[in-house]
Amino acid sequence: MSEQSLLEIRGLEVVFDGFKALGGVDLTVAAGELRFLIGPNGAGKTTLIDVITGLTRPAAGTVRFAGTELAGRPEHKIVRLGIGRTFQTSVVFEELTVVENLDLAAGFRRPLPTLLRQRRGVSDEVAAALDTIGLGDLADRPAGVLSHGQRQWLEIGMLVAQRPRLLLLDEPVAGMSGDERERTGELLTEIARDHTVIVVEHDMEFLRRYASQVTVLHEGRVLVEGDVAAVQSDPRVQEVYLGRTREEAA
Amino acid sequence: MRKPFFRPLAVAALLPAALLTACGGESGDGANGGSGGNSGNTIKVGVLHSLSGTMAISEVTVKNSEMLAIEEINAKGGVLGKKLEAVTEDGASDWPTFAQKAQKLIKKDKVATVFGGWTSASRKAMLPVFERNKALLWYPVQYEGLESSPYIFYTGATTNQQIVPGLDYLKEKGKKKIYLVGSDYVFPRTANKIIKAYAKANGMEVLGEEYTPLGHTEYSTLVNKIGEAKPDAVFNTLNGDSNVAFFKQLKSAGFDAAKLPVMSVSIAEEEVKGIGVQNIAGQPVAWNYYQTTAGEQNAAFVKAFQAKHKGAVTSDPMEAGYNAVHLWAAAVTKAGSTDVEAVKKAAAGLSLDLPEGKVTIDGPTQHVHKTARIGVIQPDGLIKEVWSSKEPIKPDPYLKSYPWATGLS
Amino acid sequence: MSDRLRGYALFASISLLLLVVAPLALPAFRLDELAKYLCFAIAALGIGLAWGQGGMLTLGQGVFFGLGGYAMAMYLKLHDAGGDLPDFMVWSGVEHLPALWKPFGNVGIALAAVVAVSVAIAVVLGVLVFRQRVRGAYFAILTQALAAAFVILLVGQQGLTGGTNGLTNFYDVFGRDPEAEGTQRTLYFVTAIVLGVLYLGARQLVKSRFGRLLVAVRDGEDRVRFLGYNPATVKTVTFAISAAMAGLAGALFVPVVGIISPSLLGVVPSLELVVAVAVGGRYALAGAVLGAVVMNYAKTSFSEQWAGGWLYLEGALFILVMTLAPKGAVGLYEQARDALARRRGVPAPAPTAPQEVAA
Amino acid sequence: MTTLLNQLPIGLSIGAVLLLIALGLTFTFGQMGVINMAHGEFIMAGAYTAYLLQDWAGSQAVLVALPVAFAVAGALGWVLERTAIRHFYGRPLDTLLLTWGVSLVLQQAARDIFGAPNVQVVAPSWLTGRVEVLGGALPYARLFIMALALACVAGVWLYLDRSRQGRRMRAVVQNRELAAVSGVATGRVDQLTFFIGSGLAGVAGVALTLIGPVGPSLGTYYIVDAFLVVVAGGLGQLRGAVIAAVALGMLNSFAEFWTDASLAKVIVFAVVIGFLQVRPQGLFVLRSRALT
Repeated sequence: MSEQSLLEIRGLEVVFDGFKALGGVDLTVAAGELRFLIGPNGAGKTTLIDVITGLTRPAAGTVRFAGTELAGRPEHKIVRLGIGRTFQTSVVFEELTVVENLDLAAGFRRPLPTLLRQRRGVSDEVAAALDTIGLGDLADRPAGVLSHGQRQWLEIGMLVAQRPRLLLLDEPVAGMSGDERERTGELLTEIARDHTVIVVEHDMEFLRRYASQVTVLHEGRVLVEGDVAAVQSDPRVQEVYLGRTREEAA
Repeated sequence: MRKPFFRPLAVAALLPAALLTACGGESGDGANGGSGGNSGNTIKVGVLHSLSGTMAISEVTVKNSEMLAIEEINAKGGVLGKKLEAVTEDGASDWPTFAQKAQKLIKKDKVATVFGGWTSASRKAMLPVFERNKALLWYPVQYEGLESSPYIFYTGATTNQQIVPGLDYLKEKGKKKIYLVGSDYVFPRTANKIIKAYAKANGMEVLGEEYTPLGHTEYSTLVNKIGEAKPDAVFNTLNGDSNVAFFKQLKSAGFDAAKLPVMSVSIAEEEVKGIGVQNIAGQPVAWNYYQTTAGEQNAAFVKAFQAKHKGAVTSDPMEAGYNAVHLWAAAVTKAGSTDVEAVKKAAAGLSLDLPEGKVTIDGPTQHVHKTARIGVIQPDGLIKEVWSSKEPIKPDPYLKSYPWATGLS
Repeated sequence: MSDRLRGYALFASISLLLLVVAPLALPAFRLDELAKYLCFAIAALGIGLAWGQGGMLTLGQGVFFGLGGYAMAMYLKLHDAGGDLPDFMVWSGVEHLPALWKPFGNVGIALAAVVAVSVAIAVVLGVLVFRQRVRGAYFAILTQALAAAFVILLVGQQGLTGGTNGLTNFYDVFGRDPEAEGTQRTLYFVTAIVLGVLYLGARQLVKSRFGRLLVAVRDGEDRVRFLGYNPATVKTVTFAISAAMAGLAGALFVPVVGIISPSLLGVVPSLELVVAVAVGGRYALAGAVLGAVVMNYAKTSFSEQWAGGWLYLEGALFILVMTLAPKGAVGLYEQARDALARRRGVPAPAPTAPQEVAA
Repeated sequence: MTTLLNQLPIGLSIGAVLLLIALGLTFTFGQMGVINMAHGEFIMAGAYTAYLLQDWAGSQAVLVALPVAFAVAGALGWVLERTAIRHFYGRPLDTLLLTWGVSLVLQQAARDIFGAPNVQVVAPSWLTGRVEVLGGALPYARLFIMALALACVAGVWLYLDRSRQGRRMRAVVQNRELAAVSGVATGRVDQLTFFIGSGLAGVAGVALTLIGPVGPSLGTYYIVDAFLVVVAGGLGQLRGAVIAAVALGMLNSFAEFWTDASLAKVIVFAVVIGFLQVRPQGLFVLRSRALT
C-alpha cells in the first residue's frame, strides 16, 4: 500500500436481485490524482460511485478511504469523512438562493449554535466557491431559475464548499452545450489542482482534453487502467466500444 | 430580497378579530342582566343537542320531541302568559363544544333553562358550566348514575330504574350465568360494576366482561368467546353502530333470541331498524317507555309526533326529552317565575301525567320516579312490554338503598 | 429594509389588535372563544413548521395536543382533589392514586411534562420512522394510525384517563375560578402572548440556517445526506418542536375551555388542523395561524346557523383550495400583490414555487 | 383449546375483510400513487347500492348488487379522477388531503339522502347458515366474504398479468413517460385504474352489509385499517396486500382473544410500526435507482 493512496477498493462486488453489477473491482486512487472512469452503459461506473458514497451496499469487498473502511456507513457520515459527489441529474435546492445552497454545503462543519442563527453575509469558503464557479451575479437568485449548465456548476461549487478530500463527479458535462463543456473543463482543471477527483464520463472528446489517468470498466470489472493514450490504443477497449458506438471509438 | 413574513399575519389577525367584533356588537351584552331569559313577550329556552357528527342520529330525535313539547305549550298560550322561544344549538358530537355552547346559551342568549345532551361525556362537560353559572340543565337520557348536580334535572332513568330491573328480570327467568359486553366508555363500565355486585349478591355468575372501542365493527372473536363461555344470557351495553355489527354477527353465528337472550339497555325503537329486525327479533330490552306503552297521554304524544315526522317512531329518550320540557313549564307556572332557584323549589315533588304514566320529580336528587319496563322486540320493529315494575321506582343514583351496592360509589 | 420595518409595524399593530382592541370590543364569552381559536393556532403553527417548511405531513398532531392537555388537566384535577382521589376515579372504581398520576401533583413537573412528554414521544417516533426513511404518504398514514390508537388507548383506560368523558370540572386554575370573567380574560392574554412568542421563535427558526436546511430536506432529502447532514435528525428535531407546540396548545386549551377529552385528539380533529393550515397557506407560518383562527371561527358560526352544512362547506372549501390555490389564502394574497405590482410596472419578485417531494 | 383453534378461521375471515377493503386502495395507491381518503365513502356507496336494490331484487339484493356496486363506486371514482385527481399526480400528500375533503362531502350527502340512522340490508337466506370448523361456527356470510376476496384478488391478478389493458397499466406504473412515448394513452389508463380501484371498494361495501352497519359513517370505521394493510403490504403490491391482510387479521384475532378489542387494535398498530423498522417500504418494494 503506497503512502499517498487515498482510496483503496478491493474485491468489490454488488448484486441487484441476482444480477452482478460489480464483480470484483479493485481500484486505487492516489491523493491529488484526477482519475477518469469510463465504460459503456451498464459497466458499473455509477454503481461504483454509489458504493463509495454509501448509497449502495456491497455484497463483498472493502472500500478504504484514508485507512477508514466505508462500507456500511451512512451517507452523511461518509461525507463528513471528506468525500463529496454530484449526480447525473443535478439536484440543487430550487427554493433556496445560490448562496444559500452553497452555505448549506459549507455548513456541516459549523457548530450547532451557528446553525440556529440567521446567516449574515457570506462566509469565506462560500465566497471562494462562488468565485470558483463564477455565479457571483446570480448569488441571491433562487437556484430554480438557473440553466442546466449553471446548476451543474452550482453542484460542483457546493462540492468545493464542502472542502472534501475526494470529489466524485458523475457525468458533469452530460447535456451541456459546447461553451458550457469548455467552462466545466476549466473548472475541473482548477479544482483538480488541490483536490483528488474521480470523474465518470461518457464524452470521449472531453476525456481526451482533460484526462490523464483513466480506468475502463466493462461488465462490472476493471478492463484496463493507464494514461489516456495507452487506454485509447488498447485493442480491448476499442472492441468494447466499437461493438456499440462508432464515433466514440474513433 | 426579504420575504415579508408579517403581511399575511396581518390578514390572519385582522379578519377574525373584525368578524368577532361584529358579533360582539350584535349581541350587545355587557354585564349580566339576570333577566333569566324572561324578557319582552317571550321566554328563551336553549335546546342543545348534537345536530351533526356521530351522535346526531340519536340526538336529533330528542331535539324533535323537545320542540314538539315547546310547540304544544305555546299552542296553549305559553308559560306565565309568554310564548317560549327555542334557541337551538349544535353540540356537534364533541364534548368541549357542548361546554362552550352551553356557555353561549347562558351568557349570550340568557336562556331560562337548557334542554340537552345525550352522552354522559357531554353532560360531564356541561356540568361545571351550569353549576358555576347557577343555570339549569334538563338531561333526558338514561345514564350511569353516581351523580346529582343541584343544577341538573335528570328525566331519564338512573341505574336502579333500568339496569337493576333488567337484572331482576333475568333472575326471574332463571338466567344465572351472564356475559357482559359493552362499548369502552363510562356508562358500560359503571353499569357492569353494578351488575357484578348484583350478581354476587343474587347467586348469579359473570362469565366474562368484554369492552370494544366505540365504532368497533368486528365481533367474530367476541362471539367466539361467548360461544365458548356458554352463558345463559348476555347483558349488552354496546353503543351506536357497534350494536348493528354485534347482532348481525351473533345471529349469523347461530345465536338468536331463543338460544341466547341478549338484554340491551341502549337499543330503542329507532335503533332496531338499522340492526335489521330479523337479527334482533325476540331479544329483551330494558327501558321505561315504549311507543306501545298504554295510555291516553302516550297515544296523543305518538300521534302528534308522527303527524310532524312521518313514519317516525318514538322512543324512551325522546319521551324523556318531551317530559323535561313539560315538567319545567309546570314548575315555572307553579313558581310564577323563571328564576332558577324558584323553579328548583317548585319542581321538588311536582307530579305530572306524561306518556310513560305518572312522573314525579324527586326533590333531593332532582331525578324522577319512573316505572321500569322490560320489552321484547317484535317482528314489526316495535317493542312490546312483557314485564314491569308496576309502580314508579324512586330514583336512587347512588344505590344507597341497595345493601349489595355498598362500596360502589 | 423597509419591508422589514413594515413587517415589525404590522406585527405590532396585530399585537395591539389582539391584546387591546379585541379584549375591549368583545364580550367575555366571545373572547373565550377567540382564546380557544388561538390555542388551535398554536398547534397549527407547529404543523406549518413540520409540514409547510419540513414536508412532514403529520396527521397525528392531536396526540401531542392531548398529551399536553392531559398533563395540565391531571395537575388541575389533583389540585382540586387536594389529596383525595379525583372525582372520576371514584366512580371508575379506582382506589389508590395510580403511580402515573403522582408526579402531576407537582405544578413544576406537570408544566414541564406538557412539553417534555410530547417532545419525548415525538423524538422516539421520529427516530424510529425517519431513520428508516419512512416518509411522505407512509409517514402521514402512520401518524394517522397513531392518533387512532392513542384515542383507543385513552378511552380504554378509564380509571387512568377518564375515558370518553376526558377530564373536566376544574374548580381552581392557579388560584382562580376558571369560569370567572377575569380568569378567562387573563387566560386569553396568556394564550395570545404565548402564540406571539412562539410565532416569533418559529419565524426565527425558519430564517436561520436550520430553517434553510429544513427546506432543503423537504425538497431533496436524499441530496441533503450528501451535504453531510443527517435528514433524520433535522426532521426529528422539527417534528419534536411541532409536537412541543401542540403540547403547549393542549395545555392552554384545558383552562381556557375547561375540558380535555379524546374527541379532541383523534383522526378527524388532527386532520381538521391540517385542513386549517392548508386553507390559510401552508408555506407561510402566518398562513397556519390565519387558517386555524378563521376555520375554527367559521365552524362555530356556521354550526350556529346550519349544522349539517358545515361539513359541506369544509369539504368543498378544502377541495377548492387544494385544486385552485394549493398555497392557501397567503398564496392568493401574494398572487394578488404581485399582479398589482406588475400593473404598476414594478418587476415582481422571483416566483417561488415549492414542489412537493414525491413519496 | 378448541376455541383457540377456532381463532384461526376467524383470523382468516378478518383478514378477508381487511383484504377486501384494502384491495381497491392498494390498487389506486400502487398504480397511481394516489392516496384516496374517500375510499371509505366509496365502500359506503357500495353498501347503499345494495340497500337501494332491495326494492327491486328483494332478498337477493346482495348478489345483484355486486356488479352494480362495482359500477356505481367505479363511476364515482372515475368522476373524482376526471374532475380533481388528475391535476394532482406526483403530489400524493395533496391528494390525501383533497380526497379527505371529498369524503366529508360524501358523508354529509349520504346523511341528507338516506338519513342519519342506519338502514338495513337483508342477507339472502342461503347466506344465513354456518359450518362447524375446528369446533366453532363459521357463518356462511364469512365464507362468502372470503370467497369474494379471493375472487377479487384473482380477478385483479388476471387483469394485470394477462390482459393487454393490464400490461399497459403496469407499463404506466413502471415508467409513465416511457409508456406515454410508446403510445400508451396514460390518461385513459389512469381513468380505468381509478374506476377499477373504486369499483373494488363498492364490492367491499356490498359484502360489509352482511356483517356491519350500513350508515353514513360506515367508511370511517374501515379506512384506517385499510391504510394499515396498504402500508404494511408495501406500495401497491398485490402479494404484499394479501399477506399483510391475512397476517394482520390473524394478529387481530389472536391479540383480541388473549387481551381485548381495544388493546388488540393498539397491538396491531405497534406491530406495524415495528415491522416498518425492519422493512421500511413494506413487504414488497419496486426497486428504483432514482434519487428523490
